Parts: sequence; structure tokens; C-alpha cells
Amino acid sequence: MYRDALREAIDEEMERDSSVFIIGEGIAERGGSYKVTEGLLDKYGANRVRDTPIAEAGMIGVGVGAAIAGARPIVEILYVDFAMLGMDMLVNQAAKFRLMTGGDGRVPFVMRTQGGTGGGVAAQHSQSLEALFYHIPGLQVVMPSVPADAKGLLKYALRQQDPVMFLEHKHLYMTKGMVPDGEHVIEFGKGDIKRPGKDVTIIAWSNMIPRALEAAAKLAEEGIDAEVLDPRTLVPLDKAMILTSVAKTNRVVIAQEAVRRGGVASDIASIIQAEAFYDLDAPIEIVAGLNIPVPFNLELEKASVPQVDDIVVAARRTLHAKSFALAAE
Amino acid sequence: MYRDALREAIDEEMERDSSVFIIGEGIAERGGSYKVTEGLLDKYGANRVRDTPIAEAGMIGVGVGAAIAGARPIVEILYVDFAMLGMDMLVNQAAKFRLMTGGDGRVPFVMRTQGGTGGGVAAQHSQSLEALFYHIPGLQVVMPSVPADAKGLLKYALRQQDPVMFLEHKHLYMTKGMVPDGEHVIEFGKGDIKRPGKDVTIIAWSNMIPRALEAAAKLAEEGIDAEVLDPRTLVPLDKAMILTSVAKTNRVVIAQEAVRRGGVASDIASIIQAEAFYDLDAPIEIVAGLNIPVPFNLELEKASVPQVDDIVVAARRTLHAKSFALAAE
Amino acid sequence: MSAQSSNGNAPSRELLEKLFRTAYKIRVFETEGIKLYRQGLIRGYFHPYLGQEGIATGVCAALKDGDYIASTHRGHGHCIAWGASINKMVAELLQKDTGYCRGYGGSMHIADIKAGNLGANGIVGAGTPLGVGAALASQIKGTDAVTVTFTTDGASNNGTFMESLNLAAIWNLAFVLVVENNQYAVSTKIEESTREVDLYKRGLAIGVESYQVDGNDSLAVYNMTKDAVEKCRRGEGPILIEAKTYRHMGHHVNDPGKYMPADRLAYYKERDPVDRARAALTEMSGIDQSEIDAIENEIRLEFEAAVEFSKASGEVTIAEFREFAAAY
Amino acid sequence: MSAQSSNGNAPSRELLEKLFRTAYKIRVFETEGIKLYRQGLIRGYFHPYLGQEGIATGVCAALKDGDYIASTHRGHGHCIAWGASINKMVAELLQKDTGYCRGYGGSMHIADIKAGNLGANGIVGAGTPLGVGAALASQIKGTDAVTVTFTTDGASNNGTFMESLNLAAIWNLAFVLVVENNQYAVSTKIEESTREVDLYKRGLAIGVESYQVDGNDSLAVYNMTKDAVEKCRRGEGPILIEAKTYRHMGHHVNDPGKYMPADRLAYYKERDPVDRARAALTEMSGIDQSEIDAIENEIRLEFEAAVEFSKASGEVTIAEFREFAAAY
Ligand SMILES: Cc1ncc(C[n+]2csc(CCOP(=O)(O)OP(=O)(O)O)c2C)c(N)n1
Ligand SMILES: Cc1ncc(C[n+]2csc(CCOP(=O)(O)OP(=O)(O)O)c2C)c(N)n1
Ligand SMILES: [Mg+2]
Ligand SMILES: [Mg+2]
Repeated sequence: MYRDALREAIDEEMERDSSVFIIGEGIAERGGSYKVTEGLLDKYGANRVRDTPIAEAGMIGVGVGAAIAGARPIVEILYVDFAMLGMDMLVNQAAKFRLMTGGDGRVPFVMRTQGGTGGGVAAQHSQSLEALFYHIPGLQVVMPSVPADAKGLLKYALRQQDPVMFLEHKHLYMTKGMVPDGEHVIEFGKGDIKRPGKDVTIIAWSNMIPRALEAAAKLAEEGIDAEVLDPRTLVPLDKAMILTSVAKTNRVVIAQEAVRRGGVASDIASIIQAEAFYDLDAPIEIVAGLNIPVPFNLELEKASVPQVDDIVVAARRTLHAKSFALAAE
Repeated sequence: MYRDALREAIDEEMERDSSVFIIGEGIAERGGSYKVTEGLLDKYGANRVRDTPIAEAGMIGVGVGAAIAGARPIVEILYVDFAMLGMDMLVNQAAKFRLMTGGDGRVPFVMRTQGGTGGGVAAQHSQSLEALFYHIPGLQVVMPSVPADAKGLLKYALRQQDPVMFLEHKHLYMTKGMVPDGEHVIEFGKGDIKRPGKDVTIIAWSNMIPRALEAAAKLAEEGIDAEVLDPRTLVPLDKAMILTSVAKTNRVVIAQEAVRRGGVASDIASIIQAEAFYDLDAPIEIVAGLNIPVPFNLELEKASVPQVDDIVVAARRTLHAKSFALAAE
Repeated sequence: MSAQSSNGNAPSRELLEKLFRTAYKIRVFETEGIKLYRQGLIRGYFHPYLGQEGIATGVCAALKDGDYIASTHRGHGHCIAWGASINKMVAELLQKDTGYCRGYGGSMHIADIKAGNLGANGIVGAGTPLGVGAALASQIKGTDAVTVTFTTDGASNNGTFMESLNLAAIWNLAFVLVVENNQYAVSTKIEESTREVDLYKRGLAIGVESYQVDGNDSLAVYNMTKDAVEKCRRGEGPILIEAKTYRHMGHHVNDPGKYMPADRLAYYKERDPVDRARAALTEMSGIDQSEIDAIENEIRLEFEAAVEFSKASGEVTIAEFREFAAAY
Repeated sequence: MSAQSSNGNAPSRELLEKLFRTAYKIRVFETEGIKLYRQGLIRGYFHPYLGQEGIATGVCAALKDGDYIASTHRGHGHCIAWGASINKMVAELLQKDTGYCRGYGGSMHIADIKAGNLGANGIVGAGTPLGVGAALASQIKGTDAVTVTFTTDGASNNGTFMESLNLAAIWNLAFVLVVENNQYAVSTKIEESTREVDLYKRGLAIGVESYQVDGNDSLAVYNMTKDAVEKCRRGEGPILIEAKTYRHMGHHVNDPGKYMPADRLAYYKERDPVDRARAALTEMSGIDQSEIDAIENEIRLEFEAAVEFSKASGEVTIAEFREFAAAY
């Protein structure tokens, strides 16, 4: 399971490198709200596995300081929403330290947290905030969708020199998937084709990957062969893989759970239209959350973020646009 | 001057509405770092014009609470960079309160601050962070480029029911411009054509407007007639005006001082490509800050954000793309 | 300031009955609410106020119309003590259009601005700056309103606590910060979060009058709050009150709370705030058991009726929601 | 902990000379730096440490190799006391490639990680969590390093102050928080920012050993820090030291500082930390005036040489910067 894959990654890296440590709320004895850190306290002791008070700004700041001083902190923030309390430390310290020191100062800091909707936890516990980190130069943004990626990317994160926002999804912790045996490390900036196809490229990440795959299966029934591309890391972004896919399919859907306005999907769309303008046979379709906070009511919660059918409809639209364009020629 | 226009707006609204008050660091006796609040303490007294300690999270939070309780706070944050300390209050409280209360709770809160590069103040005092607010549903984002807009938009902000991020630019405070006499209020969501033209649409805001106008003047010398469109408010965005202009020019440059990755320009580009795909004769050009924090060294600082010539070159490119496309047909 | 009584007079029957009614109403709401949760009728988070009833009860009884409260993620008790409609509360938990937030907010976001309840909050500590802001608004408008923020031991280690209390202090705001020290943040013991578990000392360090009270004694809480509120109305705020208490169960409905030592729990259950409010009413007012029974029955019926009301209510439609989103 | 001496012995000539040298070096750096600023050679922000030299001087003399410091926006003094290269400091202020940050950082961002200087900071208060983090890293690695964060009266009203000090406390970190209370945040008097101007009390409120010292007496600062650092190395940290002081001029080079009352300023100038360090050296060590003159001359020449060095240095090219950006 996704959560086990994460635990394995932490465990292996703590084993390998004694400067790796983890702090967060209820992560020690209790093993974390999502059980990712279960057993680590017993294995590595209270020096390297520590509970904190409810002090997000403090624990992020302390993590950044420890990283500057040469340790390798993992700071677990319960919900990405709460990371807002530590934004100064992320934006003004972690992300800027390298530039401000002329290149010398590195910040091998990993913030693990989780976002997204799920089960009526309402507006302050349901956000997808990757776009905020994405916009800050110096922060790497990782959003694994499957257990194998979760493990490989987290292991890589813990060998990086620069800050990593490692964003999990509350829906994914219990999802299953194969995880390769042995040393399994995935470099940042390498996307993954989760399903090859030739008619339309669906770009998605995190919890949108299972939905995109379901959508692709439905589209296949209609004879539409969708390629599902998971960038896995948003910063750095595998532009080459995206452009190659677009050159093949000429049609793009980008699906994100985050709200539409100013999301990462917009940025990817802006890159594609700039660099593959003449490849596009239809407008890029963005399937995204509504521009409103997530409601408590479960039906409304569901309506506030993309579902499988939204992706299907958008993909279809990119193909109709083509027929329309052909007809008009 | 821009700063006088801002002061006039605050003054008139404080006069009109006794629930308007202002808090910030050094804004009372000292009149603010940019002299925007000079004289207000004398006129309105220490009850409504208050200095605060260095407590950005606190003062934003207190402002939000006061707004919920029916007052009309203006919270001045010295640098937009420091607003990161108050992100939780902006993202999780101010922006969400209306939804979370089912529509009843309104937050007539105005945060005034300033961003952008200028004079070697380095990485933690030079950012353009509008994209972070832009992505949070519930926050309105205002970025005036000229004194008249500064005044009219700030007056409107102080009559709004929902939170406003009022983002000034440190380069603009001393710029001059006509300000209409009498009651001058500018509704949000209405862009302004700062220069009409027919060959290419340059969309810009804040400090990029003077540069876009200079670029347009240079382009005119080459016979290129650029339209300079200032949305003035990014949320709400005057999509209609943008699409009308694009339908006319078929070519777009978007200029922002913020870094390229995940900026507002990307989002505007994504909207244009989605809604005016068949109008575009060339890829939308985004002219933006480099994806790196702003350096102290003045030459490097300059190189890190768009200059007039960058806009000129981008505009030219959109026209060459056209000749290329025509030649290829 | 004495924890026993604010003026030396014996408390009135009216007051004692009010305290008991409120505490009992909270008890019923939480106990029955948990059942609804277990039936799957309530979703999302539900943090019961069981064991802490004395605090909201005592504090709110000392406030008046026009005052404000701001609350926590464990906010049902504050709402009820503030006089909220049980119908609208239950409806909110059941995601219904007739709820306080039309089902948009849920347990952690119930608010009633018009009545001066600035709302529960999903962000630990956030109620403090918001409450200070309401107090500031009152000062600027020149009203005599007092604002109470209920906050927690967990929140006391967060930066917002001292930062916003300090703002209240320099402006002498009519603000009372009630720190409900239930000695845990989820499973983390207070001793693991700070060396100084007497939280009122933090107020003293920045020149704020600060007190400690037994949070399970609603009358003591009432008396202390009454004094604090009067001082605030005279411009002598802010004041911090630390109320020691203990939860009767885990952090939220699904937390078995096994980390809570049985003897500690027993100690606090012996000092159950609802029982004590009942005892105070019985002993000091001479009310007889049948009257107590009637009160309890009335409250139970009110809750049952609220469940019926809520079940019969509709939900906001997706079309309405989309319209709201378009205007957001 | 006595403010006079840590062990009752008379201070050595070596120590006294070190204190004077450091204080004087800072004085020269700031005085001459201001001239360069006025000539337009230095741009951006420049917050002089004039008047506060006693603090950085005394504190850093009590630390050893392998320890860490984190500093403020007013950071030149800390750098110098930490033993920084004057060449690289001046070059940084002059935006040169040979500067500590190759001209990318400037006054507010000078750092030297390899030497354990975590850097100045443009965000008031940010050095505290960073310093606590360095102390945590040392504890995890099992070294005996101590981290000192220099912070300010202004920062003490910011949430980060208590929040991060509390983390240091629960983990017993080898961390010393030195609060330079110069009684102003830009033009705002400390009395306007808090009711309790004795800032060490905040540490006490969360169980942190806390002291106050005359920041203009570098020897007293040294002694107190020495004791604190020893305790920290024994696992008895963290410790807070409030050092009272006063600026000799406005907040930054361009601030005339008219709001500073002349008599207060005069009071502190009579207690000038550089003069006091010189007097202590002269009186306690029997050094003669010509030796003092030689030291002063040497320091002045070092600064002049640094200006020459810097002027002769080049700047990072735009091509290099673009390459850096591509890799960022
Ligand atoms: C800023 C923030 N961090 C973490 C959480 C997750 N969380 C919710 S309740 C809770 C424990 C709160 O303990 P305390 O503040 O003492 O209140 P109590 O639950 O005891 O009433 C935590 C950690 C949160 N909601 N907000
Ligand atoms: C978070 C933050 N808020 C505001 C500022 C702007 N600012 C720079 S220095 C300063 C005053 C600082 O006063 P204090 O903290 O006492 O330090 P001092 O200047 O007295 O050394 C202010 C408000 C800042 N740099 N960071
Ligand atoms: Mg608690
Ligand atoms: Mg100061």
C-alpha cells in the first residue's frame, strides 16, 4: 500500500543515513494519522522520531534550520492546509537560501504532507495547494500517485540538496500497487506514462491518476485511445515527455484536483501552447476543481472536484474539436 | 502621485465610513514607509490609525476578525513577502469564511501591501506574489498601475464585502498621473485599455504597464500597433475585454514581473487558448521573471525581471510567427 | 479574583438552573451526536466536548447580547452555551440546507455571525486573532461588547497565541482568552509539548492579568468570567483564564483514547461538570428531583425533535452550489 | 548567574584585547560602511550595528569552532564578531563576485555555512526557528555544538519567538537566544509594542532559564554567555539572555532617527560599548596607549584594504546568473 511504500522509503533512508530524522504531530508513539510512521520510533528511537506541539511554523522553520546545518529532516505536516502557517519559512527561507548565499547554502529539507478532498473534512482540511509551492523558485514539488512512485520518489527526495514539498493524497494511503524489490529510487523530473495511447494525452497527477485511468478505460470503450501521463514531480517538470506525447496525440486534457484558477494545469497548458502550438488540433482542456472552497456536504464536495466522467467528457471534446476543425478546413 | 492617490482614497473612505480603520507597522506617526498614510493619524486619531508590533500573522488575523465583526480594516503589510507570515489567516480564514458559513459570513477586509523589485533590496523584499492569492478562491486581487486606478480601486475595495489583496508596487509610489476630481470609484473586474492598437495585445498590470507602454511606443516606430490591456483586477478578471482584444489582434503577449512558473500570466494564457483557440495566429508569449529568487546585485536584479526590450522582442515574435504561419500555408 | 464567587452573594436559582441546563444540553448533544455519527448519519470530524462542559457553560453565562465568542475545533459546547438553535446545529451536522451553514461548514465551522458567534475553527489557534479582531472592532466602534475566545492547551504552543494576545494587551481590548487546558493535543500529553503546564503564566509574561480556574466547576468559571468581563467593559482588558479540565474520551469520535490513564480519567469523571452543576442546583436552590427530571426530559426531547427536523430537511442542490461557486 | 564574571577570576589580557578588537572592528566597519553607502557604493538596505557592538562581541567570544550563530537584518556585527573576512563582507556589500554571497545576498543575507554562520535574515524573527533547527541537528548528530540566535525586541512580539523557543525547551537543546533589546523597532518604541518590556520574562513563562544583561558591557555579556554555553553543553539548555542596549542612530542609514530622545541617546553614548571595551582593556591589563593605537590602526588598514580588494573585484555576469537560474 501507498502508506507502506512511504514507510519503507523512510525506514530504508533512516537506516542508510543517520542524519535523517522525522518530526511531526503524533508521528512517534501514535505512528501518524495515516500510519506512515508506525514502528519508526521503536526502531530509531526518540532522538530521530519526535512528536511536536501544534507548531507548524516552528517545526518547518526548525526543519529548515536543521537542514542548513547539515541534517536531513522530514517534517510531517498533518494537512497541507496547515502548511500555510509555515509559509514564511518555506517561501522566504527554504526556497531562497541557496540563491541568497550565492549557491553555497543548500537546504536538504523534506516536508511531507497530504492534501485533497475526502469524507467531508471541509474547507480547511481538503485543499490541493501544490500551485502555491510550484510558483516559488527553489521548492521542488512531488506528487506521487502510486505506491512504487511514492517509495522511489521519497527515497530520492532524501538524497536531494534542495527543499522538497512531498505532497501525498488522503485518498491514496490505502491504495495498492506493486513496489519493486531492492533499491528503488526515482529521479525527479522524469514523468511516467501510466497508460500509452495515441488519440489524446491526459496529464494528471496524484489522486487524479486513478480517475484518469478509469476515464481512459471508458474512452477505450468508445474507441478513443488515451495516453495517461503522470509527471510525478511538478518541479522539476518533464517537459520533454509532455511535448513528445502532444506531438503524437495533438490533443490534451489536464486534470487536477486543485481549483482551476491559477493552478498548475494552467501553467502546463501555457507551456504546451507556447512550445507545441502548431501540434495542437484542439484547445487544451483543463479539468479542475471549482473556484470555491470545498464544502462539507458530501455531494457538494464531490461536485467541487473532477470526477471520472468530467475527464471523459473533456477528452471527447478535444476530439470533436478536431472533427470540427477538419470540417471547417 | 500614486501614493497621494492611495492616501486620498483612504482619507475619503475614512471620512465617509467611520468603521474604516488602518493598522500596520509605522503607519501612524511615521506615516508609513511609502508615506501613504501620512497625516491620517492627525486627522482620524489613534483609535482608527494604529501602529502594530512586528506581527504580520497577528495583524492580518486581527483584521480578518474585525471585518467579520463588521468593521472595515485596512491592514498594511510592509512588503508582500511578509504576508507569508499571515498566509493561514488569508487562505484558511478570510478566503473561506463565506463558504464555510453557507454564505452569511462576509469578510470586508483589505490588505494593502507592495511588491516587486527595486534598488537591491534582495530576495526577501522583492517578490511579486499575486499568483499565490490568485489561486485561493475568495480572495480578490487588485494591482493598480496608475494613480487614478489606485484611487478608484481602493475606494471600491473599501466598499466590498469580501477580502481584497490590494497589491501596490514599490516602483510606482512616486509616479505621476491624472486623478479625476470628485467621487472616483472603479468597479472590480473592469479592465482598461491603456493604449488601443490592432496588431498585438499586450496584457500587463502593475509596474509592467509603464514598461508595456514604452514597448508599445518602440513597436509603433516599427509600424507595429500594440494594444496595451491592463486588467487592473486579476480576481475578478475581465475576460470579456481580453477575448475581445484577442479577437481583434490575434496575437498576445502577457507581461508579468512575477516568476514565469505558475504565474498569473500562465493562467490568463490558459484561458485565452481555451476560449479563443481559433483566434490565435501565434503562440501566446509570456514575458516574466526568471524562475529564481531576486538577487541583490543591481545588474542581476534587472536581469531577473522583464524589461521594455523583452516585451518588444516578444511582441515582434508573435508577428513573425504569423508570417511563418502564412508562408507555411 | 476568587474562584468561588464574584461578589460573595449566594448564586441565584436562575443562574444555577441555567448552568445545569446548559451543561446538560451539551452532554445530551454530544452523547446523542456520537450515536448519530456511529450510525453514519454524521460525517467528517466530530470532536466531543464531553467532560469540558463546565467551561463553555460558565463562560457564556457571564456574557450578554452583543458580545462575541470565537471557538475551536471542539466547538459544539460553545455554540450551545451561547444559545444556538439545536435544530440548526443538528441539521448542519447532517449536511442539511437548514443547518447553520447550509451544510457547507459542518462540525468544525458552525458560526452565527448575527448572534455574535464567530465560529468554530478547523485551524488550531486561529480563533485567538479573530477574537482579538472582534474586540478591536468593538473598541473602534465604541461599544461595550466583550469578546471571548475559547482556545486550547495545544494552541498555547502556537505562535498565534502570544502574538495576538499581545496585540489585545497593547490596545487594552475587551478580550477574554479562555484556555481550555484538557492536557492533551490528540494523544500528545501537555508535558511533552511544554515545560510549563500552567498556561496562565504566559499571559503574565506579557503583562496580561491571568488566572487559573477549575474548568469542571461551571459556577467557579462563571464567577471568574463575570469579574473578567466587568473589568474588560471598564477598559481593563484583556484577561486570560486558564481552565483545567480533561476529556471523557478520545480526541474525536473514532479515537479510543487508550493513552489516557484510567486513574486520571476516573479522577476527572468523579468531578464531572454536569454532575457538579446538577448538584449545585439541587443543593443550593432546593429544587426537587422531579423538576430536574423535567428539565432533563425537556432537553432530550429538544434534541430528538432536532433530529426529526434535520432528517426532514433537504440538502443544497448541486445547481445552487454551482451558482454559489460562480459568484465566489 | 553573575553579570560580572563567570568564575570570579580576573579576565585575561587576551580576552580583554579580543573584546576590544572585535568591538572596534565592528565600529570601523559600520562607520566606514556608512560612508560608502553615502557615496552610492553600497545599495539596498544597511542597518548599522553602532551602539550594540558589546553584544555580538561578548557573545561570540564565548563560543568555539563548530558552534553556530544565526543573526538578524542588523547582522554585520555578528558576522565580524564571528570572525568573518572583512574582504568578503565589503565585497558582498559592493555586489562583487568575491563577496560572501557573490553579490546575490547583500547586507541582509551574509552567511557562511561552512564556518557555522547561518546568516543574517531579512525576515524579522526568522533566525530563531533556524537556530533551534541547527541546535536540533547537533543534538541528533550527538555533537556538543551550541547554537546562538541573535534576535531583537521587535521579534519578541512575533509568534515565531515563543513557538520556536518552546521547541528548544521541550528538547533541551543547546540553544542560546540572545535578545538584543535596543528598545525600538524602526521608530516604534518598545513600550508601544508590549506591556512587558523586560523580555527575559517570556522565557520564564515557558520554563526556560532566562537572564538580563547590560548589552553595552561586552565583558558582562561574555561572562553570562560563557555560563549559558557551558550549561547548554551539559544538556541544560536552552537559555535566554536579554541584552539591553540602544542604537546610536536611526534604524537604517537613511533614517535620521529623530524620534530617539536626545537625553536617552546621550545616556547610552556615555556607556558606549567600544569605549567601555577599550577602558576595560586599558584598566585591567595595563596595556599602554601606543598598543591601543596600533590595534586601532591595524583594524582601520584592514578595512581600507578590504575596500581596495572589493573595488578591484568583478561582478557575477548575467550569463552566469542565467545559468544559475536554469539550475535553480
Ligand atoms: C494548525 C493545526 N494543526 C494541527 C491540527 C490538527 N489537530 C486538530 S485538533 C488537534 C489537537 C488539538 O489539541 P488542543 O489544541 O489541545 O485542543 P483539544 O483537542 O484538546 O480540545 C490537532 C493537532 C489543526 N487542526 N490545526
Ligand atoms: C517579518 C518582518 N516584518 C517587518 C519587517 C520590516 N522591518 C525590518 S527591520 C524592522 C524593525 C526591527 O526592529 P527590531 O526587530 O527591534 O530590530 P532592530 O532593528 O531594532 O535591530 C522592521 C519592522 C521585516 N523585515 N520582517
Ligand atoms: Mg487539549
Ligand atoms: Mg529593536
